[in-house]
Amino acid sequence: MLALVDDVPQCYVDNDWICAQYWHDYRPELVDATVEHIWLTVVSVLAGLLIAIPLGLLARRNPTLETAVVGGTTIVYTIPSLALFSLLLPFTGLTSTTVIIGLALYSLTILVRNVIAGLRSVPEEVKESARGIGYSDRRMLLQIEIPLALPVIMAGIRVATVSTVALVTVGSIVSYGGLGNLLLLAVGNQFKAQIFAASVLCVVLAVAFDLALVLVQRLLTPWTRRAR
Amino acid sequence: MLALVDDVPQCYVDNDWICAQYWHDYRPELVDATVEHIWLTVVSVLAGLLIAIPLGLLARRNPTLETAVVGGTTIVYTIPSLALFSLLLPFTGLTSTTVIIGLALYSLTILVRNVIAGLRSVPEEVKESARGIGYSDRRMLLQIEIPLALPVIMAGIRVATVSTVALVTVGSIVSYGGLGNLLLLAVGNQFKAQIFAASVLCVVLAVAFDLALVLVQRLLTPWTRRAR
Amino acid sequence: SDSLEDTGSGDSTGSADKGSVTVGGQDFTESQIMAAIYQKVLENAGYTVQTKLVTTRDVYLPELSKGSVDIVPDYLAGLTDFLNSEANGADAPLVSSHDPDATLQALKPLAEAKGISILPPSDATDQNAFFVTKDFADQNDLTTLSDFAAMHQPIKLGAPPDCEGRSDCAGGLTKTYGFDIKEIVPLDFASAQVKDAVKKGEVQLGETGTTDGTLEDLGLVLLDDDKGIQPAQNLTPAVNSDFIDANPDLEDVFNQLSAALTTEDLADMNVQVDLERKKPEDVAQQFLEDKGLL
Amino acid sequence: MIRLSGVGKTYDDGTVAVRELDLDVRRGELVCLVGPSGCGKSTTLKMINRLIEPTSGRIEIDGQDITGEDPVRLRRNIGYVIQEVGLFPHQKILANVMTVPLLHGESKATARERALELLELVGLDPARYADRYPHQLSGGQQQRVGVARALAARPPVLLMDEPFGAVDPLVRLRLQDEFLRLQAELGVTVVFVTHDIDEAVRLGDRVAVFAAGGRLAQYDTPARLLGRPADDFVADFVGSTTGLRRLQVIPLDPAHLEPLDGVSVGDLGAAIDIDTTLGEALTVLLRDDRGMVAVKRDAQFVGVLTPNGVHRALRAALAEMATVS
Amino acid sequence: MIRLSGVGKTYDDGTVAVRELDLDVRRGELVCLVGPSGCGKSTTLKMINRLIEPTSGRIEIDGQDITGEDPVRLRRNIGYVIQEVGLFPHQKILANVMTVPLLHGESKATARERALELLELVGLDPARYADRYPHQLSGGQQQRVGVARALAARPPVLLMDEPFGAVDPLVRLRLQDEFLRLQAELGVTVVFVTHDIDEAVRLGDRVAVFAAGGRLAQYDTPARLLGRPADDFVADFVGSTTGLRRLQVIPLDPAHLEPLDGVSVGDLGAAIDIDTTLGEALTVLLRDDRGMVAVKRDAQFVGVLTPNGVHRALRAALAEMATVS
Ligand SMILES: Nc1ncnc2c1ncn2[C@@H]1O[C@H](COP(=O)(O)OP(=O)(O)OP(=O)(O)O)[C@@H](O)[C@H]1O
Ligand SMILES: Nc1ncnc2c1ncn2[C@@H]1O[C@H](COP(=O)(O)OP(=O)(O)OP(=O)(O)O)[C@@H](O)[C@H]1O
Ligand SMILES: [Mg+2]
Ligand SMILES: [Mg+2]
Repeated sequence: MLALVDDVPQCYVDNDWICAQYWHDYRPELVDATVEHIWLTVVSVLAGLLIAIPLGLLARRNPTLETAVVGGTTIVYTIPSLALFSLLLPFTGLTSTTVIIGLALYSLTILVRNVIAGLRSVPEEVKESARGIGYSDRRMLLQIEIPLALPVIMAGIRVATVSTVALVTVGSIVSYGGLGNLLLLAVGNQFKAQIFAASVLCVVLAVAFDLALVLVQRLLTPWTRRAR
Repeated sequence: MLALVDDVPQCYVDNDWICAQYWHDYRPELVDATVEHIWLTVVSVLAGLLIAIPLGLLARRNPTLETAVVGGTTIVYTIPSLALFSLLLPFTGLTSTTVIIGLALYSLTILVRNVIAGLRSVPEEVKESARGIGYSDRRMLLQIEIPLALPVIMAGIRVATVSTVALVTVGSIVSYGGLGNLLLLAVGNQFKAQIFAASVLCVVLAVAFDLALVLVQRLLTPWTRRAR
Repeated sequence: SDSLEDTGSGDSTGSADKGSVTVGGQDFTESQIMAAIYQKVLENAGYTVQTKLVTTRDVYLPELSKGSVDIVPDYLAGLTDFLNSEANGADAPLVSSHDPDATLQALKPLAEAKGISILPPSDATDQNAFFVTKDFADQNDLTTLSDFAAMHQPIKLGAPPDCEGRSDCAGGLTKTYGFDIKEIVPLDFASAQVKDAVKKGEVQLGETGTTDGTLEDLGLVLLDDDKGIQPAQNLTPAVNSDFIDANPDLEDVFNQLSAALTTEDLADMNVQVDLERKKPEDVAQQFLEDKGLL
Repeated sequence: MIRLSGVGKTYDDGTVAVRELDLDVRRGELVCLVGPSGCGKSTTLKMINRLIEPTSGRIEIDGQDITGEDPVRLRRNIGYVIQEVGLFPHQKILANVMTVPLLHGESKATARERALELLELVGLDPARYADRYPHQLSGGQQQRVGVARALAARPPVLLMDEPFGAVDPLVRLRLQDEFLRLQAELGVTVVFVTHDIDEAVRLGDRVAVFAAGGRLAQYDTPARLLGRPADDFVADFVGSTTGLRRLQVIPLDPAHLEPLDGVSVGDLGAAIDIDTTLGEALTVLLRDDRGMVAVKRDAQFVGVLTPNGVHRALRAALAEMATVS
Repeated sequence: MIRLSGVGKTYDDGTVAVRELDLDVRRGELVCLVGPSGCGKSTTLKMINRLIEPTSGRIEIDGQDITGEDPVRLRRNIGYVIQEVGLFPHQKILANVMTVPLLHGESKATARERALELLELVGLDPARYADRYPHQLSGGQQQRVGVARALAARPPVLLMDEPFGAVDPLVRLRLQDEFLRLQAELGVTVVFVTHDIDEAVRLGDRVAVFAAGGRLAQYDTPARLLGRPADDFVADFVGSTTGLRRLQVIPLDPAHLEPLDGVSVGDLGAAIDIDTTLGEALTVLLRDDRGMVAVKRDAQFVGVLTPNGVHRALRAALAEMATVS
């Protein structure tokens, strides 16, 4: 029955962690999974950000609302991801939406706090002069507050992104887990080369996202590079 | 075998989610688990903070180091908690140290970014006047930079704390999981009342921590309450 | 125009596109292979197919009911027990048994209530099974669990923690076969650890599945469940009722497939995927070609 | 144009910054607010553009109670130079100035042109400074950018809080001149806070002297303020650095000149125009030992100014003011 | 005490803030830096306490090259008032001022006492202001807190960057007086940046006039600066607001008085002392129409000052300065 064994690459037979043949044979699967992982991460964090900003804005005006927002997101954050996805399942089914909503909710928790802290770190006299010149609340937000809060907001985005990269794998329970799908299958049949590859790609993705965000931040905040 | 059924509280027999009798019977276990959960959380976040501050300080001076610190903590963050605890197990064994090191590493990832962003949000002219008056780096850090960075650092501490409360449960794999221990046992034998109680306590803990931290923050930063 | 397309496109031999189908399944090897087989069969029949592998049955079953998943390769008793406890509560008496026909009869009304149709099961079955080392079996001339139990020696059992008391596990082994189990060492189902533990003699009996193709190579051998404590886990297509009503021609296709599939095929394909690291799609393709089903 | 009636502001902690202020500013007028540090000048200014809401009283612009107006629209029509400068740290200098015309819907090109013009006006060479961030400028340079930004919109009303406080006298003089020219040209109504009484006297059509707690001690033309201070506080405040400030606002008068008779042409030094102020005349007089300077109207000599004439002129000015009630 | 030799600072972007500056300040001397906005005054100041490192040249304090010194220890001995005020926003006013004595290891009680004293000194009633946060003060009040903070350590060297820029003339006059008294009492060496030439002349033992790019245009006593400006730039700068600044530094001289003969006692108005400056004498002269004021030494009349006498005195002062090389 194992007569075919000599056709099988040695590192498959030995079940090695590092197996060049695997990377070659499974390139399409790895690429697909990575691409899925990336877009799930990006969409989730963006969605979280889009909710976090208005929530942060409402919260900073109103301490009661702040307590509610912060408390609510805290509760969401303590729900294990598996449970959260299961809760969403009846509504959104076996779709990427389930995963995205879940992940967006988690990143929201992180982001909303940094959005609030970031907006609070904007110097009072700069806001006052903008208001005095006739900036509307909207313009002030977009052109003054968000840019100046950017370093702090970006710190949140970076934590949220890294955390989302790690959490996307859980999406495999509804078949949208990016590299998590490969990981889960591989753990199931002890396919070490695949476990290794998927894990490494996860880490690489997280680090790449993080460095990319640092770069974006440097590009977006040129004024923070102080000349001496 | 079910002859004793009339002595057994009905909600145990029915395996109800909500069972007042459970809360009564298991009070000592719940209290112990909650206390363990609290100290694991506090110690882990504090440890994370104690590492994050010096790391953040080194990182903000040196872009290369910042990249390294940020990249390194990112990698840690993508390691699933179960895997991380397993990695630590050979060194620290079945002790709370295993859990605390793991959780501290996670909170570190969140904290170090907010520490860096917070320190950067301190107004330049305030730092300059402190330096000009003769503040040493240490004094500047303790009396000027950290207080003024506090709103941003606290945002990080709050995310880290909430996330740690959720992660402590995973510590049950080395039997230091606070409420996670109860949860794991209950999931194993489908003891719904216990699943419910432990989950609720987790959420309550997270929210309580968060609100307490908001309060601490308000007390520590009285100058941010602007009179108009 | 049909013939033109037939000759024109080599691989997608189907005639006109008959619409899209979603195949569900779980994400362990065998389910993955079966899903791949279903996919190929359906594509061959002219459907556009999407496969969604999820972690657990309770994730895909509501979707199968709703019709957002159309067809799932499922296990007879597993599905029966699931639907039974859903319909009648967790503590309802089991309606699955060692007998596939009886189990199927019990399953059908439960499934129909959920809008699920069960197509005739295959003979191929993946049920839990217990194994010992080949040396031990040879020395003591064991082929069945009854043979082993008859030795009346206290044993350690390697099985998942929930084994205790279950009628298809420790409970059945003690009550039905009369084993004297000293200890259940918690080891994952069909895991490398449980096989290792049996080989090293740390436990005498380990739990795995009938389609575990790795045993022979490791010097391990299954003992027959001669008293039938394992419910019948025959592979059977579970289909959304509306879907099968709309596409009645599929019944034949799947009946052909089920008729051709054997437990050995499954074990063999599992080995190809789990040990030789072939891709499930390729293994499925090869299988279907070998059986002349494409 | 701007009318404050019974306006008061008490901060949350009980500090009364402004007690009960009545102040009206006519269209096109330039009113300077002066007064000791902490007397409520900034507070008053900020109430006019509703950065601070008064706790009592009523503020009207063009007869319209501003409380009812949309604060954003209100502020769009009011230029504002904040005391703390408040440049946008994340925008380069040019962008900081362009911000206001852009706010008013001007095209990018127009805004840019206007910004470049204004940077020139405030004495910052665009080639050197346009492309820098605020923290790369000196204190006075930042302040001038703040002024340029406020002027960029050509607003009908302009509130300026110590806009030239950090610039040197030469530049300040130039800025004041430019500003006066611009103000006359555009007919802007200006409320201008300064603690430099020279500046107030030079720029203001009227000067409001505040005492502590936002009490209006005197609100009058510069000449009257200098000549007839309402009380000791105002007198002290106005005359604080030198008693000779009034030189700057007194015109030359033929009555105080000596006749030309008996003065040989050789005795005459420089000649000045009768339109100059007494202060400038004195500067010229001091250029040499002659002790006299010729004064002419157009091309015609009308007399010579001597030290005694200066004295008489000063005295006359004081006497005149004392009779104006 | 402080000696800058060939000091230059070029910022990273190529801006030359200070080109090659030589400047020495003697022990106990008060030197004022004046000059147009952006000429490098703040940069120079910050190089002395190493907030900015010079790109060329050498700075010594007490003969010691400061480059070698620990910057923290260096700065502990140098008080510093930053142009942007830079109060600590998270500390109350009292704490802001106490911070410096505490830094020097004083006890809390001593620091507190000293801080309260200094708040009084800068005209901020501790009862009202000690317990506020900086953002609850007006601009000028914040600036005064900054001055109090710098003085709190009684440092041997004091660097002040436009410390009175935002306060009104009355308070400023008081602050200047207090400051001069303090400086004389403690023998502090001070480098004082201001753009108010009046202030420079009033406070400075010597005044350094900077031209753009940190070029030292003139470094001299106030009298000589006013009397003999080194070039047109200095003359313009020094004389910019009024040509009469020199009045403030010229002493009265019996040579410029008319004899008492022929003047009836009734003609004499107030009497002034021969020790007063010409400026003060003129102020008195202008009080009435008489056109003369009696001058006495101790109790004895020495002559009368008339407008012509003032003119002669001014001219003489100028001539004298022109011969001092
Ligand atoms: N960080 C910097 N980068 C580049 N150029 C700078 C920087 N800081 C200041 N400059 C420039 O250096 C020159 C001197 O600045 P400095 O602050 O010393 O002027 P200043 O004499 O104090 O002026 P002011 O009276 O306006 O405060 C200015 O032209 C300024 O534009
Ligand atoms: N947020 C605040 N809370 C409490 N009191 C305040 C607040 N802001 C200002 N004050 C007080 O109100 C008074 C008036 O302040 P304002 O800023 O109007 O003074 P100003 O006339 O502009 O002074 P300056 O010339 O020093 O800028 C001051 O005594 C100040 O201490
Ligand atoms: Mg003010
Ligand atoms: Mg400066």
